[in-house]
Amino acid sequence: MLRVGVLRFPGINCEEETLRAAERIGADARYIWHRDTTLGGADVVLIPGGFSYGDYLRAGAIARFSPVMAAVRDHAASGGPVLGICNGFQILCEARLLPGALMRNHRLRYVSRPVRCIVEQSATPFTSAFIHGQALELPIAHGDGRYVADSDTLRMLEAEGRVVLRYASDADNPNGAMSNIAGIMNAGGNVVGIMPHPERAADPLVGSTDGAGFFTSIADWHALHQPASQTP
Amino acid sequence: MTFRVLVRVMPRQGLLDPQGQAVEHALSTLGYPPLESVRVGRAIEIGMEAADAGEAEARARDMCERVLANPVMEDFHLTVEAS
Amino acid sequence: MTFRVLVRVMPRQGLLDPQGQAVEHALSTLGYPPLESVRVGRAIEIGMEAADAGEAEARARDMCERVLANPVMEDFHLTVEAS
Amino acid sequence: MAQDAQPVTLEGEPPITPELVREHNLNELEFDRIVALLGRTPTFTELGIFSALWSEHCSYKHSKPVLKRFPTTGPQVVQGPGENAGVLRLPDGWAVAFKVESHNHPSAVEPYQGAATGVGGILRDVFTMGARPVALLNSLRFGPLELARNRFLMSGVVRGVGDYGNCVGVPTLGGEVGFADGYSGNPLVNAMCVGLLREKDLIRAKAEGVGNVLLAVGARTGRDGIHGASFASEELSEKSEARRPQVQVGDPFTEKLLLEASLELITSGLIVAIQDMGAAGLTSSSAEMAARGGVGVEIDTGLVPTREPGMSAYEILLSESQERMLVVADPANVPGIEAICAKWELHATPIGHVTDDGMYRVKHHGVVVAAIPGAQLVDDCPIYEPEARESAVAAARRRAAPSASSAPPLAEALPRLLDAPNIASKRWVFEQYDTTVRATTVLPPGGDAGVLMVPEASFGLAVTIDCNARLVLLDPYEGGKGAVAEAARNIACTGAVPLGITDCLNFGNPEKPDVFHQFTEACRGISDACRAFGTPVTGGNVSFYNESPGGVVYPTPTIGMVGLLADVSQRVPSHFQQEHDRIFIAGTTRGQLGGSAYWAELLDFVGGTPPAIDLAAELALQRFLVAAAAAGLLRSAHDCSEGGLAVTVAEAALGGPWSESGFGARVDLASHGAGIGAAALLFGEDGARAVLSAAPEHAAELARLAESFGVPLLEAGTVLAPDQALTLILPDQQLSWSVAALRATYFDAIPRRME
Ligand SMILES: Nc1ncnc2c1ncn2[C@@H]1O[C@H](COP(=O)(O)OP(=O)(O)O)[C@@H](O)[C@H]1O
Ligand SMILES: [Mg+2]
Repeated sequence: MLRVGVLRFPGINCEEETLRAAERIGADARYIWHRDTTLGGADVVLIPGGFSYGDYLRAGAIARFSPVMAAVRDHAASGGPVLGICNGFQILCEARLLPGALMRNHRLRYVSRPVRCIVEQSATPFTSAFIHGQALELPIAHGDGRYVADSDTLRMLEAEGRVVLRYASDADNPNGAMSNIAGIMNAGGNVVGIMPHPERAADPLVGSTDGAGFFTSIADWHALHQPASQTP
Repeated sequence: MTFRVLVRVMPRQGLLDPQGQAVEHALSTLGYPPLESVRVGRAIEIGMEAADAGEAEARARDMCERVLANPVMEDFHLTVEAS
Repeated sequence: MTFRVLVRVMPRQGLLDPQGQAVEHALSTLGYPPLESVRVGRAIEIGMEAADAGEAEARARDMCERVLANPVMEDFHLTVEAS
Repeated sequence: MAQDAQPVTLEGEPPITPELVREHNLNELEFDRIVALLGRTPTFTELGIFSALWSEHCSYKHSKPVLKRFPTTGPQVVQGPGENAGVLRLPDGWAVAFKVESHNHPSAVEPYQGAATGVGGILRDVFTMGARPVALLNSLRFGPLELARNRFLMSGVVRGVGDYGNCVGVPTLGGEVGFADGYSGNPLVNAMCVGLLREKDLIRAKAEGVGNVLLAVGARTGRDGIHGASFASEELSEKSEARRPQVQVGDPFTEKLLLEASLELITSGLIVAIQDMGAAGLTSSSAEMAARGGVGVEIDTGLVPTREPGMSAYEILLSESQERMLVVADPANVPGIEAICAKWELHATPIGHVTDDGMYRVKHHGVVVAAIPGAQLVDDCPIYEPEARESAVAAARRRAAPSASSAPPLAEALPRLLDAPNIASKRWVFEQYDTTVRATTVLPPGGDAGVLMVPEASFGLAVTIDCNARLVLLDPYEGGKGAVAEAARNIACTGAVPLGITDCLNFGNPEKPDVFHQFTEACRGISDACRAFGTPVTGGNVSFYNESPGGVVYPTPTIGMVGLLADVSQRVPSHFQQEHDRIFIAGTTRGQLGGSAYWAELLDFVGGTPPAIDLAAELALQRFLVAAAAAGLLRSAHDCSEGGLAVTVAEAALGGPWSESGFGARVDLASHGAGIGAAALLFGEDGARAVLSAAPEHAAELARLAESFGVPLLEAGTVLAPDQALTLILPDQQLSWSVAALRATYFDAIPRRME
């Protein structure tokens, strides 16, 4: 069975709905406590949104030193899928598992609203359910979502197709992110960080199911990569 | 002449400083020896034209009192450098 | 000995600094003469015990590099005072 | 024995003089009563304790007799007034805890922290009942945005409300923002929290069990906001600027940890009671918990973890440092409690115990500094029922009428109303609040009530907070009724049944007869409406003295209401959804412009007799809306309030805050409200009305249903394509507007002024 681990840091606040979204695809989803030193056998790691350590100092700056992050690093290094959503994305950048950084929104205000974005990379464990260029409407809710990186990094991300999600236009860019970047991946394509919240758009009752694909992709990935020992 | 004014705006003594607390806590978990105190505020760097350092300082002080610092909660400190 | 380390963490030159812009704008609306530049960052005051100023500075520098500043977006400056 | 030691005023503490007593906001009568009940002069620490508990904020000394007349019972009531929050029963063993609180004075001094800590306090009130907070709402009032100070206050308050709730992770599902001169210098910040719990997990803040320990949990105690409670109980003046208490700083991160730790402590069964250290801090929390349990307590302030060295008993008792809880538990459970707290990076520190002698006893490092009979401390504050008399000015205002000559052309009136900050979209505000965290938001802000779902259940909750203060100013009784009626209409428009209310009564100085008249009459109106609707009052908050040299606030009794949507998938949004749908007007239009936004915003005239609220018609409309939603007949329903029919139809047509466009609409009002002048027909604010849309095939059934509830229903028009105009047909003319242009006006009105 697909095992999904949802990290819990003090101050994270999207863990329940992230867990629920993972359960909806039939995964055995469990929390992983920040003080744990192993991932408890999780095949896929989700780092949910919220305000780990109050976002004090910088969003994600303190969480990246948690004991569990060593295990996440190992998991990522061996190709294991990791998705950071919002604060999770910020933590992955601070932990240098993804390049660049997320700064204060350009209008200096927290922004909570649906935004239109485009899937630009479907060859990841989290976006394979989408087609390249597919438009999605996803909720965002953050104060520090302005993606920045130096020009070499930006060039590399574009050249290697590592921009996973992009705001649909300048007008849709809610935070002043460079190149309208809403989400990126690492060189291996197994570590992905996105600012929008797909777990909040995975149920028709709450308005949209555009985010569900981020989770069904995990199930597809798992079906392809099931370790031999677990095959029935 | 051009001056660079460095302003430090810090939470008033006695007021809770949750950021400072969080940073202190984080540093101690990272194994740094215990610190006496950590406080976090804002740093503002202002480049300005002024006749002399005294004028630069006086103008910056006025800005701090009116705009840059919140007198209810914050104290400020100024230093002026010729640049 | 007890030292006070003042850390200034500023947004990297070249990066958009909306806070600096907002302050500059607020000051100009209030009628202050135009400024060359305004940048806003974080000020951190650390009180620590150390054998000498050199040790205090070295420790603070290490904290900045590891935790207090993010080199992707920030530069930092340190000053050490005996207190 | 130390128990019998006389409490002492410590070295360095001031002697008790008449000046000192006055500075503690205690009058002669009150001080005499203190001396009588102690049989001696109080110590300095005791004076501080009395000053806090006998402040208006804690003692309700000017409001108690009036509040007693509220209806507070009903089959759905699990917990009425008197606890940290009220609790109502929901299906399947669930219950909802909810409460509203004001943080007006702190927000006037420091808008960001004042608003933030207001949200923090109301969250704690709800999670100390064992409920997980699932929704926040806020009701805000400021002076006109033309003044820079008011813009500063509004942007600070909104950021403060947002940052705190966003960080803790509770979605904001609704609120209101109003503007009027009287709020300049007296902004109102009312925060409401709604929490969900299993009814069996409900815990009350009642100290019990002689020998049980009291533990302080959470943040350390600093010198914040000492005397905040008595500060909140006087008019703002130059003097209070000077003796401004230190601002309380909120730490939402610690709050989040405290929330998780508290819920875990409650479900663990390790604790007897838990209470927030809110206004007047440790003093009021410990004294109230003891009084509820009919026991005594003994605390040693020397044991309380402090942020700074050298704090006195007086300071520790009265500190309003945030994010602290007081817990009562069996001593045997202390290790278990400490373990749960440590998991959440918090400390739990024993600071005292429950005693059998009914005394409220405080020691400081072993020295007795206060010993007061506990029940008297909480209950014996003198109660005042001051004179209530309407002022001649108020009576005259109601009889006045504007000069018609200044009225703008009708076609201009609608866009100008949509541009008025009181009516315009509050998107600029709620865009700064996380409205979707928890992924349970079914109807976000921007419509009538907010609706949320419960993942483990099929029902939903509708939540709203409302008050049209202008109507209360003009006629406190009808205005009080109107606030409840509007809240209930908002709830019913989503398809939910109104269940109960919490109220936040923001008024001026109650010692002034006209203010007290407003207060008693508004409460009478609230009571009558709540009785008629079967929505009991489960709790609330009184905020008096909202006055400054600049003026006094409009009487603003804010009503927070929750409603139950039996099947959340049947929820009804407030905007038109589909071209070709039919548009209906439910209710009767009499065209009463008294107190209307039309007069206030366009003729600059606040006056006239507001429409009387017909409670039977309101109830019939609510029931009809609920039945129509349950039968799946409605595509949209929007309550008719400020700005009347024209604004309501326009808002329904303009679409939600995030949609790319609205819909055109053509509505024929020629046959509606025969004999009424055009302005009165378009902008009159009669109650008990709503604008609905339904698929054409449901029109007949909807009409039959309306008739069965005795609700007049007019099929008045059609939803048109997004690029079509909004057209209103009157008996003698036809008015048309571009929907895109109206959308721009409506959504840009506030950003345009704020930026
Ligand atoms: N301060 C606020 N916070 C959150 N939502 C708000 C706020 N002010 C207004 N809103 C939302 O804007 C919408 C319109 O509010 P309002 O003008 O009061 O409408 P109504 O008169 O129908 O109650 C509602 O959905 C309301 O919840
Ligand atoms: Mg309203």
